[in-house]
Amino acid sequence: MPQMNLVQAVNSALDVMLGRDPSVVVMGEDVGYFGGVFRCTEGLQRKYGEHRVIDTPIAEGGIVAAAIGMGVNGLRPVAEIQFADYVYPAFDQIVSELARLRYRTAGEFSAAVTVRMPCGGGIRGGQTHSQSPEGIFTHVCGIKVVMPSNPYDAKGLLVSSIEDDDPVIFFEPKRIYNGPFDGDWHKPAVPWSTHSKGDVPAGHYTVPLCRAEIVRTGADVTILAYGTMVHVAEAAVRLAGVDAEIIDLRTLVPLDTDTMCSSVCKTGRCVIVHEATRFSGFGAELSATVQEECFWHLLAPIQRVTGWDTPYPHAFEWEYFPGPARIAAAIKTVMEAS
Amino acid sequence: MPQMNLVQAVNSALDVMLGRDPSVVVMGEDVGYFGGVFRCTEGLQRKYGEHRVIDTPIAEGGIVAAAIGMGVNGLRPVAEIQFADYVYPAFDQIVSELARLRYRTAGEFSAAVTVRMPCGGGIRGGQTHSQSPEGIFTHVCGIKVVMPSNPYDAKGLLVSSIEDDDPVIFFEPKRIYNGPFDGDWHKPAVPWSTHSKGDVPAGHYTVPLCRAEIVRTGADVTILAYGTMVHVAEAAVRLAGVDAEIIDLRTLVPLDTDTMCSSVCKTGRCVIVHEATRFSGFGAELSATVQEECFWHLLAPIQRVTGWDTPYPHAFEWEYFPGPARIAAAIKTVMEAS
Amino acid sequence: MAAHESRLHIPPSPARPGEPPDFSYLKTSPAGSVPRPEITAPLVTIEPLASEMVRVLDDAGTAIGPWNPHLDPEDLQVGLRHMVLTRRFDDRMLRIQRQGRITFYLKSSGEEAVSVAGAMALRPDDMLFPSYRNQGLYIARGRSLVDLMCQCLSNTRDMCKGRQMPVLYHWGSGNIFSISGNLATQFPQAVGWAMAAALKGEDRLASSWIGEGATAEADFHHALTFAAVYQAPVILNVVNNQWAISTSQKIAGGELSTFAARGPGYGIPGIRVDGNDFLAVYAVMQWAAERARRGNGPTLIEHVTYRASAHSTSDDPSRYRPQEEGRAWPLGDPIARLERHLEVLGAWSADRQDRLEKELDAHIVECWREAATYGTPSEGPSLDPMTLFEDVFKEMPKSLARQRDELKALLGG
Amino acid sequence: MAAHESRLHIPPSPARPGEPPDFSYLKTSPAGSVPRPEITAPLVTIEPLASEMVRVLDDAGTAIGPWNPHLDPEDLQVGLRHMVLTRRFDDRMLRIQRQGRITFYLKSSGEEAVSVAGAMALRPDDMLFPSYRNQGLYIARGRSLVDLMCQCLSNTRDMCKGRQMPVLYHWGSGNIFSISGNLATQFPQAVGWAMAAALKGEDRLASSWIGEGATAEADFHHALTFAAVYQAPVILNVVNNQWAISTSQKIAGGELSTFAARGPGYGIPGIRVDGNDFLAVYAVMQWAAERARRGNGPTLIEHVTYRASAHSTSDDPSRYRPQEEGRAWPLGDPIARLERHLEVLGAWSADRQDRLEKELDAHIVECWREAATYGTPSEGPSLDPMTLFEDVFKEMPKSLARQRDELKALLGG
Ligand SMILES: Cc1ncc(C[n+]2csc(CCOP(=O)(O)OP(=O)(O)O)c2C)c(N)n1
Ligand SMILES: Cc1ncc(C[n+]2csc(CCOP(=O)(O)OP(=O)(O)O)c2C)c(N)n1
Ligand SMILES: [Mg+2]
Ligand SMILES: [Mg+2]
Repeated sequence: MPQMNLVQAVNSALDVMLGRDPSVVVMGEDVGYFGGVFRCTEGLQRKYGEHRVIDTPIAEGGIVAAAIGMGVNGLRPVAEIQFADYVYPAFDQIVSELARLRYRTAGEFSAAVTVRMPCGGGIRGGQTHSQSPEGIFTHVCGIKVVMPSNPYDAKGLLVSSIEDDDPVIFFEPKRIYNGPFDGDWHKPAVPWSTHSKGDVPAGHYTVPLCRAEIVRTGADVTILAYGTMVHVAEAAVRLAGVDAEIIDLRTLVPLDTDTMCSSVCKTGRCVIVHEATRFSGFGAELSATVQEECFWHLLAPIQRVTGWDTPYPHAFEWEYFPGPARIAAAIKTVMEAS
Repeated sequence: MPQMNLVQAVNSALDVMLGRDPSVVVMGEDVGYFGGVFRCTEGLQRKYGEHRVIDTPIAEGGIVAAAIGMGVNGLRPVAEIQFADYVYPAFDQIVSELARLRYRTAGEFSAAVTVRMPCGGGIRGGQTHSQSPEGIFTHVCGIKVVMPSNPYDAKGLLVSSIEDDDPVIFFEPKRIYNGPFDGDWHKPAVPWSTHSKGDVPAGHYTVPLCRAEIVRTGADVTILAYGTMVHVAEAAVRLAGVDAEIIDLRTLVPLDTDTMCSSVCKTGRCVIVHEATRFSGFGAELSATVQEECFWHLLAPIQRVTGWDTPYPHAFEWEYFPGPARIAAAIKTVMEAS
Repeated sequence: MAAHESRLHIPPSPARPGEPPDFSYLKTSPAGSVPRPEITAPLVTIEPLASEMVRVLDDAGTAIGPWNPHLDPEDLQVGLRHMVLTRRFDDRMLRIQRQGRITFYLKSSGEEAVSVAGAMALRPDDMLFPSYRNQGLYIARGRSLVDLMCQCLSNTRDMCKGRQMPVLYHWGSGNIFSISGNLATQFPQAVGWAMAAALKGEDRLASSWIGEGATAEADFHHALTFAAVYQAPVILNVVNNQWAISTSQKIAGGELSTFAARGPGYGIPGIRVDGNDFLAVYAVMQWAAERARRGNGPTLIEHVTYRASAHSTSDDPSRYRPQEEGRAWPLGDPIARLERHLEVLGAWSADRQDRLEKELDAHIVECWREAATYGTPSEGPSLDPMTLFEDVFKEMPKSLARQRDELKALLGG
Repeated sequence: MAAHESRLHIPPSPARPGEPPDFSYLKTSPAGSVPRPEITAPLVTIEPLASEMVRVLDDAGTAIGPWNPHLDPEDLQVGLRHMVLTRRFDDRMLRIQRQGRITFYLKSSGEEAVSVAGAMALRPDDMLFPSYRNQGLYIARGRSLVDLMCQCLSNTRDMCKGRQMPVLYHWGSGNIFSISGNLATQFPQAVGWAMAAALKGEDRLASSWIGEGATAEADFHHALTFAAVYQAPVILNVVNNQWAISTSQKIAGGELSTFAARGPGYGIPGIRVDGNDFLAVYAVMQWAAERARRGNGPTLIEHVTYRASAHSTSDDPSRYRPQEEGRAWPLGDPIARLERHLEVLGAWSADRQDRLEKELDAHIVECWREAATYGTPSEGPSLDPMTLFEDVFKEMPKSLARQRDELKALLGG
């Protein structure tokens, strides 16, 4: 099986879909001739032409609006937002239009648009190239929200997203584009070829939306994570030396509450991890849901380990980043609580 | 003391601040000659002139951007967004600029902008005149978020917001502009003159930000609410016949966790109420926080009673609205749980 | 910082209540005076049309000049019928709203030519992206009034299943896109739709309408930029009815330049047309459609008209404009002007007009009667509240199904 | 849907690697040929300037025509010095980035005249709202290089306290606004600032700069709309350096119209200027400033220039444009052209140029040495991480203080 990093996996998903379905178009800033600032669309314009892989003006709001119009006209646009930090100019078109079109027309109109964007910090991008705004989108009903943690899932989930008739916001954690970063930034970078999820079939396959994956089974505590933080959680579990169950949520909306709650009901303890700021972040919803579903099984307060409630500072990425030490400390806290 | 409804209270706050502080300007769509579609700025342009009470083009993004520039130049703009549903075109300027300016310049620049907007449903406004997007803003660090539940607080909190050197998003629950609506839409409307918080001093006073108010003390269960839902919660408590403590949060960011958590630690039970959609709504943060702080005191799972996870439907407002019956049911659930 | 020290320019206030109406700011051109460029003409040749005003009907009701579309009287009669039906439908629905039988309404009175002539100049498979003040498009394309009424009633036959406020219609098979409550969003969506049509090699175009007030929104800029860059087959219509709720078109940026003039700055021809002149609107739309079909790209059209009624049933214009302003409007009424023209052609009479109105009124009454059988707030069948959980996603997720069940239990179902 | 059937227009690709550079699309005007209207001239008189190109320096280095600002040689030498310092500072910082001592850098090479002449034509208390490619504004206003370097180092003297990527400076007392990572946001903010100045009756203006690529953002439209409506004392500058990362100015909407031409559509004069001609930029900025100060409102200026270097240190332009393209750029290099002009005036020589460069290089080295004493990634003092919790709000809320304490404990503090 070919080995791919997450960039290549995304590229391969787009390639497969452009090849299979003439209604798929790829669009965004610098995605055409250049192949995208993260190279996710490299070679696609050469292969499919300027009409299928379209360089756009720098206007995220215009990109999503045009994609909606194309979607209404039967295409399946895959729009790239160059950084998740730059999605806000498109917010109105996503929230007021893309998410609500099917509802407000009782199903008569809809637009199967996928909006891809790299998110997350750890690349020295400062406060405008590091954000994780997924929490905001999870509060908007009518859009699905996906964030893979590895190349295999990335390709399979992106194919599912493009094939899905509902709009999908697809977050790509850029810190793991090239390798499964575990939070230890001192260590030399590890490539995806060292990871089993770096094996990615060349052709078409899907990973279903709305299905979480248990990436490590364990009995003592459940860790809920997604994206980069899945790997960081793994490192934290090694550090803490506990028998933790780690769940990679993969799709945030609709959420696979069954998988996550049955795990917590089993372990009785829960740590939630994300890179986004804490207050009203997606971890709040996870915590609230777990509390509602698993209250009588909980042996300790659910802990959230997240980015601090500040913008992502350029100089202090690693003080900001919720690394293995902080997660391990939280695991310890829930293990010791009584 | 004069009696005011919530519209008059907002108007009075603006009047007082325009009169006291030459740097205050009011701006927005239809706010000038006309006095605003909800009449909140009525008479102010006549009194303070076209340069202090400014009709703007219909461009929420432009309004907030201009307000930021004015704020940087020493003014204290109070911008109106005609409906909270229309704030999204301004989202980038609020999130990327207004909220982060002080941080990114280490305090050298800031803009003391207040952004007012009517929110909430129950006025037959359908999905684009009924939204409660406060949850989204609570996830954006660097802005304060306020929502009053009565005329007295509205005026005092708005004065505080305008005087505050940080940006404030000020939500006005439009369903209670004219009276303290308790969720029973069959009943004849009740005016604010029947409510003690309809007594509003004519002059300058403040209600401090970041301070919740216990509007009903009780021993059995804590109900966390804000805006319209405070009154609905009161009705629900009467319906349920329990000795509930009702807390009106008033300021959502920064949150008065002390007041709310010491109440829950006392009662051991908690019901959270808001009109916004449930998933990843502000109730999730409240639930997560209460769970973290009060875990060992909780006698039952925290319940959330909210709008359903759909857009606000025109025809089914009252099926959608989290009314007294639903809240009372939740109260019963937490009281019976064991 | 007293007002007199301020150097900030505030656009001059329009005539306000108690003042005489003042349309001295309005620049018009004599009927027949503006040249009609070839559709392949270079932009510079077309540019003057952004500040002139294309007009075909002169004061006597005669059609003159190069823009005269030379329509058959039969076609004009159809156009008149659509306009009259639109107006009387609006009037009736307003009364129905006043009686409390629908929650809200919004009329297009005085602006009927913009929609009706526009729709008639296009092909049925061209895709329309309207604002909330384009009911004439529905009428001209033949949507049953019953369907429109059922939408306004949020009843069992409501195409929106009770989810939208009245008038926010849509019509999939009629090729009319959903009307959003959020201003201007449809403008760049229309461009995307047109890009897709071009991309697929189809011979269809998109046409969208927004108010002059809404041109200040970002979407307007995105629409013009994308339309220009990709030369999309789209007609972008600005309906300048002089008012955006309470603010005049000067607050929207109409003081120093026309809205049509935005176009050339982006490389798009901009044409200003007398929006109350059925023939002129038809001709200009036809010209723009031809351009789009021949691959010459987008056109921006400013329809100069007047919002003769309140903004909506939530509005009271007597608070912000002189009551007599409508009568002082220099471009008259589109229906009266077309009637006059048909009379000049010998193809119309007061009597026929009278009969037409009676016929249409009867039709409206009959439609209302039928619509009411599908449910009104006070009687008849009503929509199942459980439908409120549908169509958020194509398939209802489990969590939403749970919420539905909770409501069902609560309602004792 | 094979590509050949598609009718969608895609703007012609610029010359790509392996192809000869092609600037045939660029329209210029001969130096001295464009008239200079009075600042009170009506918009129509000014309109042609949006498609022409104001140029003062001819090929021989002589200043000619009505736009010649007749600057003293001393002033020109100051301008030259600022431009050379900007360039050599950029070059040095790039090398420093390549050595891994700063995380990122972004040069303005080839575009120095836009910022330096711009800043010199304005007053020190005029407020500047730059993009990330305007370092010349800082240099011309005399900000110490040490301060700029400390920002790039995120060290103990970093004005941003380590919160921003390199080059996203700000300077309160120097009247230069914070640079945002989000494109174009500063444009309408500058308009708001200018509105406030007018409102307060102050005699100050605002000037803002964005790239031609960023004009597609909503903020551009909001800026023009608000500036036009309120006649704000603001200069809106579009720096058209032909590229937005990998896409040509045609993708931004420059194929069928200039960026200056957007102005007149909104009722704002638009002027296209040779951005590599120091004198022309100075003259046009001065003209616009004069207009703003006299209450004649905003001006939109398109500076036609060329991005001679990579977009940033994260970019490799050899992937998307011919390596020789820069040399083929028809408008030359702004520094060389001003040198030449000074030579023609007898006020400059190769020798003086040489000495100037040596002096400035030495200055830069010395500044770097000082900056490094305030901390580099590898040595010297370092910023207290606890500062990361400050300035989210004016006063730190309790919840944030708790997070700070948590980090402090974690770091063993
Ligand atoms: C994004 C947004 N902002 C504000 C509003 C509120 N609003 C509804 S209609 C209107 C005036 C629109 O005027 P114009 O565009 O001229 O259209 P007209 O009503 O005259 O047809 C406003 C401000 C809205 N619906 N959407
Ligand atoms: C809102 C937003 N979208 C996208 C980006 C990513 N981005 C940074 S620079 C750039 C190109 C800008 O080109 P231009 O405006 O021409 O300026 P130049 O770099 O040529 O000076 C892009 C797309 C961004 N910073 N902000
Ligand atoms: Mg209007
Ligand atoms: Mg550029």
